[in-house]
Amino acid sequence: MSFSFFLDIFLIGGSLTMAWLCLFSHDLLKAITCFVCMGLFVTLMWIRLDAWDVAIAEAAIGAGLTGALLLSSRRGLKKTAAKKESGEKRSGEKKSGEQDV
Amino acid sequence: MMLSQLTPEIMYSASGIALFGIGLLGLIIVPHIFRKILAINVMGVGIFMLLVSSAKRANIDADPVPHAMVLTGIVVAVAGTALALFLVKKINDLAPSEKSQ
Amino acid sequence: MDNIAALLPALIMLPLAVSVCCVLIKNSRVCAAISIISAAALLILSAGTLLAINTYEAGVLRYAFAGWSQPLGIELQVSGFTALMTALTCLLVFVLSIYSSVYFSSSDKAIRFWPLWWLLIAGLNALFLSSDIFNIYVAFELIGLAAVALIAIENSRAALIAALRYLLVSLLGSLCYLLAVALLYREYGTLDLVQLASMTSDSASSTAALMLITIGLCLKTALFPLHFWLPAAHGGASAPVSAVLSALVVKGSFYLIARFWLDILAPAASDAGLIILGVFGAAAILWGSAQALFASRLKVMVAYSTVAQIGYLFLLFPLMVGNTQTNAFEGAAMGAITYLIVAHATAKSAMFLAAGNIMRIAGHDNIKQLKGLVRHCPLSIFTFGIAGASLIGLPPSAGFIAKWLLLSNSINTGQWWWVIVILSGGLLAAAYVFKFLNLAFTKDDDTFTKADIVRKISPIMPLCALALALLTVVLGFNAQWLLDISGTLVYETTGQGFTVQNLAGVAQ
Amino acid sequence: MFKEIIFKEDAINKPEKGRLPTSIAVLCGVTILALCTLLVGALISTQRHSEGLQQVVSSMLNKSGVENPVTAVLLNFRSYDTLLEIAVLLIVAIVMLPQATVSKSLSLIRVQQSADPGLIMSSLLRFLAPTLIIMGGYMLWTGAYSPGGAFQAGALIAGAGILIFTNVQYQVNMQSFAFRALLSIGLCIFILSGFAVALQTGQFLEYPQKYASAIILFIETAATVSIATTLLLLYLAVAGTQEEFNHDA
Repeated sequence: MSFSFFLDIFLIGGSLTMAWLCLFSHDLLKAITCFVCMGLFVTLMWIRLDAWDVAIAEAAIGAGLTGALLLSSRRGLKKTAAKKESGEKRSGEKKSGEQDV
Repeated sequence: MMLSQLTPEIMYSASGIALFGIGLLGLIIVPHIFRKILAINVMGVGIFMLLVSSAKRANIDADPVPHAMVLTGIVVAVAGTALALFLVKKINDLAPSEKSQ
Repeated sequence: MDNIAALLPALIMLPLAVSVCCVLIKNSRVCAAISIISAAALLILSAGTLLAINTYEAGVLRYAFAGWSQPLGIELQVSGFTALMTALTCLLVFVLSIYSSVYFSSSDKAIRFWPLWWLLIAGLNALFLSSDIFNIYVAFELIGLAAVALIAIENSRAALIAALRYLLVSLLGSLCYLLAVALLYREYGTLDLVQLASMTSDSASSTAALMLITIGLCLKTALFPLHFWLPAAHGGASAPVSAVLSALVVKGSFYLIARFWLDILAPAASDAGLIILGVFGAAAILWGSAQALFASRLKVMVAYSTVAQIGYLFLLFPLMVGNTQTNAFEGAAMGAITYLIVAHATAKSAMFLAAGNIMRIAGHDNIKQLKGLVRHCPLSIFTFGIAGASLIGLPPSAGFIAKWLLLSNSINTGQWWWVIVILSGGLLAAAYVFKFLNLAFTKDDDTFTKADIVRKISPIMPLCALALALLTVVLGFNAQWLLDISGTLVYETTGQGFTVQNLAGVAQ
Repeated sequence: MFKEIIFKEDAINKPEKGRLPTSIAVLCGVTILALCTLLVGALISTQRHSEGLQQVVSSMLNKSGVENPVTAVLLNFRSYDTLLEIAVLLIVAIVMLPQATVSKSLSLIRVQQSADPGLIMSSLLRFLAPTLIIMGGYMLWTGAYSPGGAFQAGALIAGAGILIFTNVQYQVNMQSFAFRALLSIGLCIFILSGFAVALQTGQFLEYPQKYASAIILFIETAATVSIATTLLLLYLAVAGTQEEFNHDA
């Protein structure tokens, strides 16, 4: 049982945990963070497997850019939701208790 | 199974399939669109892991063809993710005031 | 022959180049003009390929991209069947481009439509011609994303949701396929289809790959339990897009399922699997036809009819039982399926165009409120009737020949139970086609008494639809030619004096 | 499975909503676990018949014009895949281009001198963005010899673009001809070079061996520009940051 074996186990365990949290944790922000973390674990695994090109691309595009896209998209959705909500309040059309569908 | 059979190649391949499985499970049982998009990305990463790990053999250089395939796959995945997020944004912009389907 | 082979990349690069032009030009009239000219060029090119294949001894053309042959590079491969599919694609694209140039003439959607349209065509040609499993994955993504984008140009909330759902399904299907590619490459170390076909065994990994390919591609083809996304997507898109989705896009993934089961991974295929695929196909025929009968919107009805017609295609698999170890990608059942694909593609695109015309004229496609429509668009209703006759399988149409071949194959292989399914599917198709026609011919009722809700459309639109419908009739009269081209030998296997010649005689 | 898609942002905090019943979820989990176990079993039990393509690639590497085998595969041996992939990016770019045709401005970039981006942002702009662009250029150049290439370079430059265009000082005009030209130049150059070398060598995309490295670098540069622009457009469109400029005008 060498050091590299434990490193492999750590990386695999870390990436699987992050994948699980990213799909099944309750908070969406936490989920996106976990997704990016999974990308970093996977990058390290690919460096272990001598795939430098792929590792750089995963870090930049797979984890970095996709994470940024998800974060900004989530922010945009919150903004539209807030805008709509405030618009409703102003026009007094908000019907309480039935917007949850 | 013998522990001696547990080469890094098998371990990483198995973790790739595990990532695919976790992603598939999330895609089926979690209803929120963001999680479905994340799940598809996790599944993709699992497949890329399988490709990269099968490219690495003991004693010879890594096979560059799967690496090139993974690079292509990463770019296609980010294109699909961005398209999905853009559609979500437009659906939300067009939504009646209940903000959900 | 080399001259023709050297032109093969043009079938993919020309659409891509046109698409780049359309992105840059951003003037819908100019784009439409360029598109029609290029579609004509593409049609000539594909027809030339088809004729060359037909007269060529070896029957298969190969072209190595960048001068690197397999396994290092990517090769294109054209057989009779794929040449026929490419020619069909280019023919439909020509007619549909003319139709679209009118359909989108007064709409700012055209700026987006044309480049996406040509990227979709490039993807289809790339898919049919490719001989490389990873290249097929990229072609699938090209087709999938372009199709989603084309549905999304409708810009209504319902269409966008349908597009999003289609995108998720399409990505899931591609990922299943990609996992299979990873397994195959891991085991055999090659990506070329022909090389793979010569190496495959029935190992556990190959069987798993075949399962994954089947699930992934059945999602894309919308085989019965996995068809849930199709009605909204095909029913919600604009008319030319629906036409190309139903006529060609689902056929692309079907072609690959057939290719993998019967040719490339045939050693890993089992008879039980073939029969199960057939059972799902039979279920699709009955379920899709029944849903079409109860559909309340015209385009949704046509879309459900596609679900049913896909079911017929899957009857190929049980008819191939016991035949898989030989070169099974040819043969009687394959001939029937080739015919069915061509017949359905022309009839269904004609039907979607007719439905699009009706929607333009009436402003909606709610079946119950279309009484007496025939006075306002006789040509479109006529087109709908001819295309419907082909879907039902009435004599002077290509659909009749396809069903006849399928029936005779079922009887010849001793699987008479499929006959019941085919015939009841035909009856149900008759029911939904006549239900609509009956309504359209119903007199009076004041739905359309006043002309104010009826809009005028350019005569080119119904003429395009009619041209496609007439094509099904022409194909019905030229059965032998088509079967020769697709490289299928019908009369040898039937062995009871039943030939296509006297079948065509019946048709006449 | 896809019938009930929830779009609402905060619905995720109420786990019971829209979720499948626990029994079905557990059933799915068990099925997927079993399938994955079978797959892993298949992987372990299957003999690998071939060494893969590593030998073939390395024996042909000296004819490819580059020294990095992955770049050789992407831009020479399997360049057709890369070409189609750039077409995939173009699809997404076309969808996200703003539709409104109001803006008559032809300039690609608009600078608002009056806007103050703030201290942190301006120092980021001043130091990080040029660094990213230079690193991108280095990635592109070094891709021929060591890990790197058009995709990595494109992602880095897109990162710099995101930094520049998400603040108020600089805005990009997505409706200008120049922007559409930047989006499509990668595919355009790829097809044109493929055709041009075919006149010389007879096969589409087959580079004359003498000029292979130069042609690869040329195609890669064009591809990098398109990839960077597309990724920037994806971010801006999904984030919706530049809508004021590109829609209202």
